[in-house]
Amino acid sequence: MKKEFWRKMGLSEEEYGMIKGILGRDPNEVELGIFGVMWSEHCSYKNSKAVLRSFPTTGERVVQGPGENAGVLDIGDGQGVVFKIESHNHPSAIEPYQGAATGVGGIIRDIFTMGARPIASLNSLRFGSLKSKRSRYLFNGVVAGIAGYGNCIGIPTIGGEVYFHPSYEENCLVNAMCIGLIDIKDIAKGVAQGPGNPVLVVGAKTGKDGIHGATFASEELNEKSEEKRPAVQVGDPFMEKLLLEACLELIKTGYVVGMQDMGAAGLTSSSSEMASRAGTGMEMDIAKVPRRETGMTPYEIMLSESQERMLVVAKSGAEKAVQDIFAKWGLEAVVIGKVTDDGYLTVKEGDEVAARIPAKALTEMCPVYAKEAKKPEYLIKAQEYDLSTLPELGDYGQVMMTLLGTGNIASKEWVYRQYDYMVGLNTVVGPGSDAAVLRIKGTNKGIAATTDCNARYVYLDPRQGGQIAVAEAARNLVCAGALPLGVTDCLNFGNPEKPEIFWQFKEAAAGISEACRTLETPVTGGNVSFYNETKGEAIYPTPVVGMVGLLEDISRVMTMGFKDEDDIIILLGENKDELGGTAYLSVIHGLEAGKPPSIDLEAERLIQRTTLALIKEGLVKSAHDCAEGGLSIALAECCIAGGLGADVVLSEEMKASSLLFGESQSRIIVTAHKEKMEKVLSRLSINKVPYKVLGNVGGEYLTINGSGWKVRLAVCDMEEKYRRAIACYMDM
Amino acid sequence: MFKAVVTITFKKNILDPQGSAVHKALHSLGYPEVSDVRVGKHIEVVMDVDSDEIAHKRIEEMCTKLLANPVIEDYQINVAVVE
Amino acid sequence: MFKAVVTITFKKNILDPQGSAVHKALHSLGYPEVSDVRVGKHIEVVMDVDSDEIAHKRIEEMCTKLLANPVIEDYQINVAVVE
Amino acid sequence: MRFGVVVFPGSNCDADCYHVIDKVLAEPVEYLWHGDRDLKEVDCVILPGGFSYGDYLRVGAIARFSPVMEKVLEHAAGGGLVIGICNGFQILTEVGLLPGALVRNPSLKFQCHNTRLRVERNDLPFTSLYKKKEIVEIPIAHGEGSFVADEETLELLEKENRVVFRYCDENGEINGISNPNGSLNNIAGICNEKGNVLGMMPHPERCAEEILGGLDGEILFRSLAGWRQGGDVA
Ligand SMILES: Nc1ncnc2c1ncn2[C@@H]1O[C@H](COP(=O)(O)OP(=O)(O)O)[C@@H](O)[C@H]1O
Ligand SMILES: [Mg+2]
Repeated sequence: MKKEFWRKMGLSEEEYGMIKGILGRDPNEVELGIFGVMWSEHCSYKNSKAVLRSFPTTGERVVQGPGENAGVLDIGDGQGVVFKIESHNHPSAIEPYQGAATGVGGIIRDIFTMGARPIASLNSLRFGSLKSKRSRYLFNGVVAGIAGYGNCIGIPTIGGEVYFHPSYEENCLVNAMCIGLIDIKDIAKGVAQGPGNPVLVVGAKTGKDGIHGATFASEELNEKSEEKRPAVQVGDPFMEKLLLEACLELIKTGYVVGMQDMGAAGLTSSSSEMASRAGTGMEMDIAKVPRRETGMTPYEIMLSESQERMLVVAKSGAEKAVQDIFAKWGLEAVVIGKVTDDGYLTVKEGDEVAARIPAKALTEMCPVYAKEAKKPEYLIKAQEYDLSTLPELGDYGQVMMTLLGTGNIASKEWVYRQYDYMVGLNTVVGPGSDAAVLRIKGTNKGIAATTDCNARYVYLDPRQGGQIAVAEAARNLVCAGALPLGVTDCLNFGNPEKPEIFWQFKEAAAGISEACRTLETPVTGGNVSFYNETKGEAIYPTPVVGMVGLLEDISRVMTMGFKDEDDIIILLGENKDELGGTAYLSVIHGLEAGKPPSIDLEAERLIQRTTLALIKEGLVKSAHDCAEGGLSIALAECCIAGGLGADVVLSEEMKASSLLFGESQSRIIVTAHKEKMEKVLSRLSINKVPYKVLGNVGGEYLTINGSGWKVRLAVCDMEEKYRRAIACYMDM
Repeated sequence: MFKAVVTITFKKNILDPQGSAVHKALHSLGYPEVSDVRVGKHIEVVMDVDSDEIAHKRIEEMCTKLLANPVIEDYQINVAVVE
Repeated sequence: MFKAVVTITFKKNILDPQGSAVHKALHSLGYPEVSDVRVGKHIEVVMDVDSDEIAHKRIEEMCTKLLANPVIEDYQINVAVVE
Repeated sequence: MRFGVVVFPGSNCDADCYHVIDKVLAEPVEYLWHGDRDLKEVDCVILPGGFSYGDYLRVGAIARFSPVMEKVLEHAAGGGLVIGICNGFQILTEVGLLPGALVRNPSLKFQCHNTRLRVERNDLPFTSLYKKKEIVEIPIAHGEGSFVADEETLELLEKENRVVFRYCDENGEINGISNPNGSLNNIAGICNEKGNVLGMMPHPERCAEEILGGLDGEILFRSLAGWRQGGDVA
């Protein structure tokens, strides 16, 4: 075999040697192509597996941890919440609309493959500066693509996040998350059990699109990337809607043994993973695969990433019943082979054997690497930056207005008004709040969900940044009145072959691990996206945390807006003199330096549990966490959301900028009726939660009084700035 | 004045869900003779330039910059004089 | 085999927001010479029929029945022989 | 009053309409499959929102040829009640039960948010429990909801008092600012001559429960449910 060929497949010399060893002969081109994708980072996690093993993955509620198409958590009454996040960064950087659309389509399939009805989507997005034309083009296309796919299929997009930073200029991030609901007894898995059982390809026809998408995702973007045309596909949400309804109807019949969507590496990964999980083999005649174009080779059929397809293993004898259901939805379901007991993936074209490989060789036997890790130089310099010399700007009101008008803090209304966030009649709290909340029909329960990651913190201290991402996600859920249950993560990093990048990755994962342990939110699945670089420059390390939580009683749902005049505003947690890594530093002083805010995970946990108890007892009327922009911005957001002003006193002896714009962690703003204040404060004292009574709600202005300074802004002015900022950029 | 007509279609290997949907609909409406349908965009751009040559050059540029995404689309240009 | 190309455009009195958006975008990209943009649909229908005449008749029918909405759209047909 | 909710393969508000009638109103309701020529003897047919057949060519274009629509046409001709919501409205114009057409929003974007509507007439089975000129809040969620029609048609609609809902501001004023999608005359919903067929872009089923943020849409369904069976349409 020519060296160029296996190099092109992304395999190393040692790996090629291993493959020869496994097969006991030279692989042919089809086999090599199959190994190439299955042993790519995207499919095999060969560079990240060792690190991911540190995540806590068990817990009382974990029904399905990592390893299946999606994780499942028990939410009582025999029901489970199914959820997962996935990246579609590289395709979106090349064709924003279709790249994002097919990303949404892929993650939705992961959910209904489990037998769950998808009930909501979220997304986490990163682009370069809003001042850049290219970033705006990508941003516009990505949001339209998410909307185009999600709205058509009828799954509400209920939340997410968007950040802008020059490090994403060429390599935007598009992470899509989907949540489904299932009766736990109905969970379907991606297993090919029962030798003799038929294997069917269902859904869309196979075309030449997307060949080598997985390998593409495992390389850096460069000028040649635009030439990798086949790696971008066009999504067909209508087809997926049909597939969704047909699959869910099929699962109800009990004829399904196993099912898996054809995502990255298409037929290759679905067949080998299903066989490998079950310890069986599979024999397929790819001449039978329905195709869109003529003249496709076995290689192309095995590696095609055409969308909206599934592989189904059915009970023997049920072929006709399966086909009838798909026919009702206007879809094809074709038997292409059967499960075998020899442990081999045997690919035939007619009578000709095109490839024959032990299924486990493609999955479990993929080599695992422990990459070299090295603390990057930039970090030491950045962390040592002396912030005490910063000039103190006088006009804090002006600073607040500037912050409210920056893309990262401003309202994301421009984005989520393009999403149908209401379809399904479950959205109790839509986008625009700390976390979105869905009711579960037929019960008193609700589910809350959020995605979070402040990549600037991770850049300045990956471990602490990883911890904060988890803590903030959990805090957002708590502010909605939900108990955080579990995590799905999407780890977006640069090229792991660089020791500095790998160090970031390891540290961030360790931080996530630690926070998940303390906050009791196990990781049930996720996704790693490496090679997010262009021209040698890596993105900011961006480990996105997707989290779901449970409300036992949906009537206790909480939102951040101030509710009534004269309510008392109480801050839980402590203001510290921490300006490192803040939005204030970045926006006002053009600095991304210092140590990010400190976090004490135990204190975080205490504050969260206490807030939740206050909400459950009906003692507070609003709750909002302090995040980007600090206390002042959090207060402004409460005012804007509630359409009410506030009068607040900050009496601490601290630099005004730190007090107003510092991003100290573990702080939550709550409001309570005057008559409930005593009770709230006594609860806080008993729980030993530090707090401050800040003032009261009312009027049309937000007034913040410090020692020797004062800010006074009209709520309507702040709202105008906050709501219009992104639209202004996009109308440019 | 020149009018450029740009026709944008998906590349051959790329899925054309619109085309397939129309194809299917035409079949069920009683047109079995239809063997393929592709749907694309038709863009008319009127330009105030001096020569056919400039018109061609400029519209070609607009296509690569804005009108089409060469990753998934092909385009075809026709320029004509208009009053 | 015949290939019919159907071009569908909005009637004159109907607003063409896509056209205006493209127009605006072209201006901001540095093409002030563009004085008008209209965006429509381009549909290619390949038919297995015996004559040009039949092809015309059938595609005309498809247009009135499905491809165009006479309330808002005009259409234009071109039929050519293909191998 | 028996309701039927049509299910096209790409409908996605079918279950929502069903839910409101079944669970909120506790009235009898059936699903009507697009491929069947059977209305199951319902009194009121609902064409729900969604993307009937993917809506790839034009919204609602392909749906109008489905077998169930033959029966819906007969039902409407016989004076039976039909309401098309969002995609349902688009289908009703394509099939010719209602005049005009719905084209792309001038923003070129899908828009999902609350809108205020002025109820222009309350003498219809769909609106009998609203007050005349009542201002209600009902969300829209569409990419192609801009109502257009030629001048004569528009004049006729106005003359015959067939505009049922108009986008308005908090004072009930009809103006450009309160028009979310450039619809002519701020039209959000219209009916046919006899008043038994209604098409509207906003989604009343999305505000029929307090927990989802309002009850303004529930009134429409309650109006229908309370309408005298076989009673004359005004
Ligand atoms: N891409 C997006 N899609 C949907 N909703 C979004 C998106 N980005 C932000 N939002 C919504 O905007 C609100 C604010 O987001 P964010 O600034 O991340 O808030 P927080 O600091 O509370 O996490 C959230 O309710 C979020 O769901
Ligand atoms: Mg957030």
